[in-house]
Amino acid sequence: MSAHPRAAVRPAPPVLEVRGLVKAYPGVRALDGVDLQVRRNEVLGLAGENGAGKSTLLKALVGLVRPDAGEIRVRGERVRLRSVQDAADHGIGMVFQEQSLVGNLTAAENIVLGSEGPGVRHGFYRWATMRRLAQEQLDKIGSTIDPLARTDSLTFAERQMVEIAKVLRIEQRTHDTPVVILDEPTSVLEPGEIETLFEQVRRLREFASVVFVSHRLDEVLDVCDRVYVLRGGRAVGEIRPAEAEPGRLHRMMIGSTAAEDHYHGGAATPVPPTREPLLTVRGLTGTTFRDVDLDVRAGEIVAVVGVHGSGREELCRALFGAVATSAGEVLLDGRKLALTGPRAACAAGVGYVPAERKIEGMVGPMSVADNMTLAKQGVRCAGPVVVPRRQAAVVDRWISRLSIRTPGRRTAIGRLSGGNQQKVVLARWLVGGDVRLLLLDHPTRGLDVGARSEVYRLMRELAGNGVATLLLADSLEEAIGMADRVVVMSDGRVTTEVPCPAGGKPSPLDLVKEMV
Amino acid sequence: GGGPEAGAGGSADTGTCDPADITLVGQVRNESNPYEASWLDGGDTFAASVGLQQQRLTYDGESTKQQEQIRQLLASGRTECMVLNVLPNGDSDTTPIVRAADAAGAYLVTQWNKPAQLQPRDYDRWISHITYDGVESGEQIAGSLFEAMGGSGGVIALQGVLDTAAAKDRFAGLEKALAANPGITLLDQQSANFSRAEALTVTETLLTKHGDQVTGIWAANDDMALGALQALEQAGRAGQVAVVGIDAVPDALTAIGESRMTATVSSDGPWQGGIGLAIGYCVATGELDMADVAAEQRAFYAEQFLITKDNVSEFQDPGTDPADFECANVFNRTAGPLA
Amino acid sequence: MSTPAAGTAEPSGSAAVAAGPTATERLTSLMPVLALAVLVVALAAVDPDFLRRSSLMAVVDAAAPLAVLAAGATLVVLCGGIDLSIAALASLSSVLLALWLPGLDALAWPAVVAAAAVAGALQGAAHVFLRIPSFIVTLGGMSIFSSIALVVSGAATVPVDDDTSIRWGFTRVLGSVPSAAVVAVAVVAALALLVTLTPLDSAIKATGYSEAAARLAGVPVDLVKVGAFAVSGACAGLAAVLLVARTFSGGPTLADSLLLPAVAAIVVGGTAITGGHGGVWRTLVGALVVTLLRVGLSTVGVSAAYESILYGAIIVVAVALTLDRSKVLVVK
Amino acid sequence: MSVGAAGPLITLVVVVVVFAALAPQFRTPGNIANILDAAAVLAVVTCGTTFVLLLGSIDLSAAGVMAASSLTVALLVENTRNGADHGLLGIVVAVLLGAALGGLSGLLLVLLRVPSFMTTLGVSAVGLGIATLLFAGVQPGVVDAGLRGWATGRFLGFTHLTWIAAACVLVGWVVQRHTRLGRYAMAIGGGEEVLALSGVRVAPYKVAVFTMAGAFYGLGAVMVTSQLGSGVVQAGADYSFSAITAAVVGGTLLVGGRGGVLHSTVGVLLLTVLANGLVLVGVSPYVQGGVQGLIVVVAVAAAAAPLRHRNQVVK
Ligand SMILES: Nc1ncnc2c1ncn2[C@@H]1O[C@H](COP(=O)(O)OP(=O)(O)OP(=O)(O)O)[C@@H](O)[C@H]1O
Ligand SMILES: Nc1ncnc2c1ncn2[C@@H]1O[C@H](COP(=O)(O)OP(=O)(O)OP(=O)(O)O)[C@@H](O)[C@H]1O
Ligand SMILES: [Mg+2]
Ligand SMILES: [Mg+2]
Repeated sequence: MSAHPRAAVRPAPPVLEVRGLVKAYPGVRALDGVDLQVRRNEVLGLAGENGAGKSTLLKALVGLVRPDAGEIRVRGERVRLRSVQDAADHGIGMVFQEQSLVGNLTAAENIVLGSEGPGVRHGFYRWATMRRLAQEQLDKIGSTIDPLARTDSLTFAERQMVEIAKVLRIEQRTHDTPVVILDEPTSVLEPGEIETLFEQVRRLREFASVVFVSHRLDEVLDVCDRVYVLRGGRAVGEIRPAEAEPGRLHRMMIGSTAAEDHYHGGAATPVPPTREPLLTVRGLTGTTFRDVDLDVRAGEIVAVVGVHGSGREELCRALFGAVATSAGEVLLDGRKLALTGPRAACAAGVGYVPAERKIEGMVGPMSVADNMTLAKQGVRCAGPVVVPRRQAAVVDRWISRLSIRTPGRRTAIGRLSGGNQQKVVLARWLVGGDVRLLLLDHPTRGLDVGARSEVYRLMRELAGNGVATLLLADSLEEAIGMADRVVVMSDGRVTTEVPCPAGGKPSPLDLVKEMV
Repeated sequence: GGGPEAGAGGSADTGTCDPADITLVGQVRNESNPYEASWLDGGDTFAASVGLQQQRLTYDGESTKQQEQIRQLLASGRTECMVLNVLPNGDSDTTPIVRAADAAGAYLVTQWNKPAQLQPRDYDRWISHITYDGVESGEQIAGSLFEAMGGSGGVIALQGVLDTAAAKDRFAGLEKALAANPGITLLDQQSANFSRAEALTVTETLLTKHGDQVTGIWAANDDMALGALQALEQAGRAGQVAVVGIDAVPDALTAIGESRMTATVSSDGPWQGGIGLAIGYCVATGELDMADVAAEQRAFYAEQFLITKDNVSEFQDPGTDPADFECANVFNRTAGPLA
Repeated sequence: MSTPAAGTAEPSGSAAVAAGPTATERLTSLMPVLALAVLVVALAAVDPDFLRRSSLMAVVDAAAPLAVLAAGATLVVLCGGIDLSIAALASLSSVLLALWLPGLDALAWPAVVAAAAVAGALQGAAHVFLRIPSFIVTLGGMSIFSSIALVVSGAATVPVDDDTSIRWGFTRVLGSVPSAAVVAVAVVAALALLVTLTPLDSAIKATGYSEAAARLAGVPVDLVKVGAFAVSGACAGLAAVLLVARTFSGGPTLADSLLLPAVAAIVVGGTAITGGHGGVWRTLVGALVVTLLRVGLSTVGVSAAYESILYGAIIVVAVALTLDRSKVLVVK
Repeated sequence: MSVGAAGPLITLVVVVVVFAALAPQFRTPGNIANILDAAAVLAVVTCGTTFVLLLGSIDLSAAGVMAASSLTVALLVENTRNGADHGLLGIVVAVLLGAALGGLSGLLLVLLRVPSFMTTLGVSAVGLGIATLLFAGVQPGVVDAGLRGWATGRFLGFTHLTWIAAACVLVGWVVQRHTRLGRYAMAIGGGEEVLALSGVRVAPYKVAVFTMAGAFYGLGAVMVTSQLGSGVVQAGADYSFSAITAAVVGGTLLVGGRGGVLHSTVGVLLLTVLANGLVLVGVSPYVQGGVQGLIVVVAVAAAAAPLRHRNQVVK
């Protein structure tokens, strides 16, 4: 039990207080006696490694997880939160790590979903009222989305705005400042979108308290008034951004000193430009990208940057054969790569880590082991027959190699924390040891600093072994930090190429200019 | 099945069962149509008359289920004095039923369906197969239909389930009658699967297709005939078109009484339900010696009755006459050996 | 590198300690068997003769064709699809077998099984390449196969005069064990081995649980699906062989009524209709349960109306018991 | 309407044109009225099924529910079996019975968490049992003039059944488009877990949808009963599958949250026109079923074609 929170108590009772919260899952103590306080009109940050218990804690605050022990106090009085409704009635609402909107409804319907109030009279929808109610919410956050647009027709960022607007409905229920919880809201946003989000958060502070989770420590320190650090299901410390810098925060998170060089730039092995390209793309054309030319040499890491709609995601999928192309050709090591489908790509030694981990990356109910060997069945077979011992050996090796935090290899991957799931998905392509080109679509999305650093080291190592990597980075910093070359795309075309040798890395600003 | 210990003795052995030990079983497709329900009731009446109870079995018109039921029943032991009165779902189901019953040594009477080459006389315990001359009935109703149409006009035919002997024979009967009546033309023939609902839609369609040319509707059973009547009523042509069917279900009899329908043929369901059990009972108890059962009595056409407005009153209330089931009379309704 | 934080996720020892299925999961996987036992006891309570060897053997015998039919379709269900054509395909196969026996003799039944497999594969191909829901493809297949059966059989049952070459489908082995039951067990065992010994298991499961992820992991989803449909077809063919052997004839509607019982057998066995979770052994048990309900109830003297009501009630309860909800995310 | 919705409509038009060209009788106003009359019951039943499909669930209970309701209504209105003569009340009771059985499927689904596929199958069996009990060996013929009038009476050339069906479709559309029940059904199909996260308890809405579906089946049964002039256990024989086929052919997908009542109704018309046209054109009764199945598959394939993309999940 750390004494920090109590030491910092003020006369006015905090909006929200948590004492000794415990939640155990088979093989895991997700929460191990957390204490924390949320004050009026403050932005409280939560930092912690993957699996530290952040999401679990927040889910407990909105009644999705029943704590085994401990208590939750709202404005001084002790409450038992059984459902999201309960939480909302107490003025607590959450924007979830994975988006929670119904695609085939209108934005308006989603915003008022579950609390339609006057929007529904005698079971009948009054679309005009609906529209007004929704508009009020959208105005609060200064958004210009059409309330009657079908939600699945909105962009990702727009949908997130809708989610925030939706959460703010809880204000109607309570007469005191509401608590708005944002679990990793930025992990899926483009740099530009993140800025607008931060404006939102600051705006929210005027009339609400905000709990904010992110793995980007600089962000946390940027927007938050206070930051709690979670480790192993406990609050191990409280930081005021004023007196902190990322390094210290990181140390508290992992309980040791941070790696000096986050991107392991030192480990980078310069690739002679003379070397023959392993991947050659010529005039490749799809629905959202047009005649793209691209070279990636063996051992080279090439980052593709661009805003939403730049077409880089689809280009990445096209190279894996997951979406159809209308023109152009792709050579792998001089031989033509048939873009007939993922199978062909896999066979040719191409690996792909999709951005949508939950839907496309992993098979939730299947075990960590089976997920890891899904693409390279060879590693667990003798001839056509599966040999469980082989699988166990390979999988366990990679579990400890990437220090994947799981009760065991037979645990369903769905039970792991976001970060650990991603490590398994990545390991899928490495177990075979035969991958030559890696297509990484936001490979570090939702990973904590440590895990990310580990992934970076891996990328370096693979590059060292001659694997070519095409990286759709999570942030410009990541792109610049990791890549030997950055390719800039905007509306479907490659506009420029910026070399980033270990020595002379360009500044993010230079790239942003190119992108827009 | 019960195994080979059963069915001792040469061809056609008579039983020596104590009446009290006999189990009577009647099996039909389902209890949800009046004809087969009345069949089972007939069985009950007979059973009661000899102080026994009939086990009522239905198989929802599922061949597989019928066979499974029979095998299950025969596996239960007490087969030596078991009497089965069975309505096989289709010709094909008769063979396995007969073999199973014979192997288990249960007394069996089948009705309506059996493959031509399969003969009771080749089996010990398969006493009789009773059926009705579909060609005859099909022809009979066609006859009174054409008569009602005044010897000329257009007819549409509603066939039964296409892969049943009944449907085929009855239609053959119609064709025979057509050959004899050049004045009548067969406008169209469609299957309505013996079902009232299907008959309704099919008739509606055919009525639009052929319009006023249609002056008569020949249906392979009463349910379809009644469906056709509905269609006519809904097309506002009730009374202008003569309709005939087969089975003599209550609604049809009422319709005939009100002269909305022309004719039907009765096979007398209650009698069928009783007679099969009666024959089996008499043989099982030894009251009827198989030696006295003539070859043509082991597979025969039973009498059937053409019902028109004139004689409909006699058939209004279905019931059974105990006299029919006396061991001496069980073969009284024989109308001739199976062709 | 994130070092393990004190006292959380890292279990004592290393990750190599595999967290196997929990006690409750083991229990739910046993449920089908329990349900079966309870049912037998209940029926025996009503009619003690039901426990006679011959009675039980009769049940096993009756369940065999259903089990074979359902076993193949189970693979399709595991892949997240459904095959509504199995019964109609079995009927068609029975007709073909009856027609081919005189000519091909001992080769007739392999020929029929092969033909049925092809028919299944074709449906699979239509489903996969035309992107039509399996429900619709096989619904269409159902009516198409029925029509073909009606046409080639001239809408009549086709008698089998010399059934020597398929008698193995309806005799007794080792005294009183129905050969059909042996065939059923053999088929199920073969499928089970094929799936569990090869990487197929994870390929099928992945396809059933999350097709998108499976594809992007390079799993040959399309191939797996077409294969599943082919097996389903082959099983329908084999089931037809068993049916012809015991009916001594083939008929264009012979097996039609087995569709819903087959699906019921799959689900009662505990295989998730949504795909991914389940197995062929479970279907074997499911087939026994369903057969007990179909035949047992009436033969112990339950009247038609109540038989139907009981069937409905018990089948739902049985599924309620056997379904492993931890594996099924949302129940639709 | 989206492409997925337009496809079936186009197919329908094409089929109509083809038949009109092949068979002159097809074009007659009389036949048009026929087709609509023949489509009436299926349209009503499909309305119910559509809402269940929107949930992402499936409903096979029509057969049993309709059987029970058919006998109920036949025994409650003036009939040939008993003295009862409750007229409209009888009809209401029959519909309510349908609703009750439908609700039962829903309750079993949400309480026992048994897939709707099985609960509805079970409830169907129960319904058939009830019907058989009520039937008790003697067919109850409908005497009640009012009910018989449903099938025989005409208004503006169309049978009353046709108008009832039209009304049902309209009601269905309004419910789907403008009521909480309808929109939540859409939402449950679109993302059930999301509603839970929004604090909506989905269970009551699921039960309500199944109940509404049951009510539609009950009404359908009443319509069949008036058509056949008596209570029939086979009243709903193969409506379950026909209704699902119609809905899917129309573009109401089995995955849920897509399509709607209007889409399904297009499917109903397509199936009915096929059945009617094939007879008029004189296709052999043996192959009619096959041709129908083939055209259905083709229609769905055609509808799916424009939306097709790699990596797409089709179950
Ligand atoms: N439903 C569950 N069943 C079993 N274990 C769970 C479940 N949910 C979470 N856990 C475990 O609890 C621990 C905390 O998970 P949680 O998602 O709260 O971590 P997190 O801090 O959100 O990580 P991340 O930053 O990756 O999102 C993890 O070890 C995870 O494996
Ligand atoms: N009267 C209305 N006013 C405003 N919006 C509406 C109204 N009715 C429905 N909507 C919204 O418009 C969107 C489209 O309606 P719906 O979901 O029925 O699909 P649709 O319009 O039928 O398109 P499709 O062809 O895909 O069925 C829905 O998300 C619904 O929420
Ligand atoms: Mg989290
Ligand atoms: Mg719509």
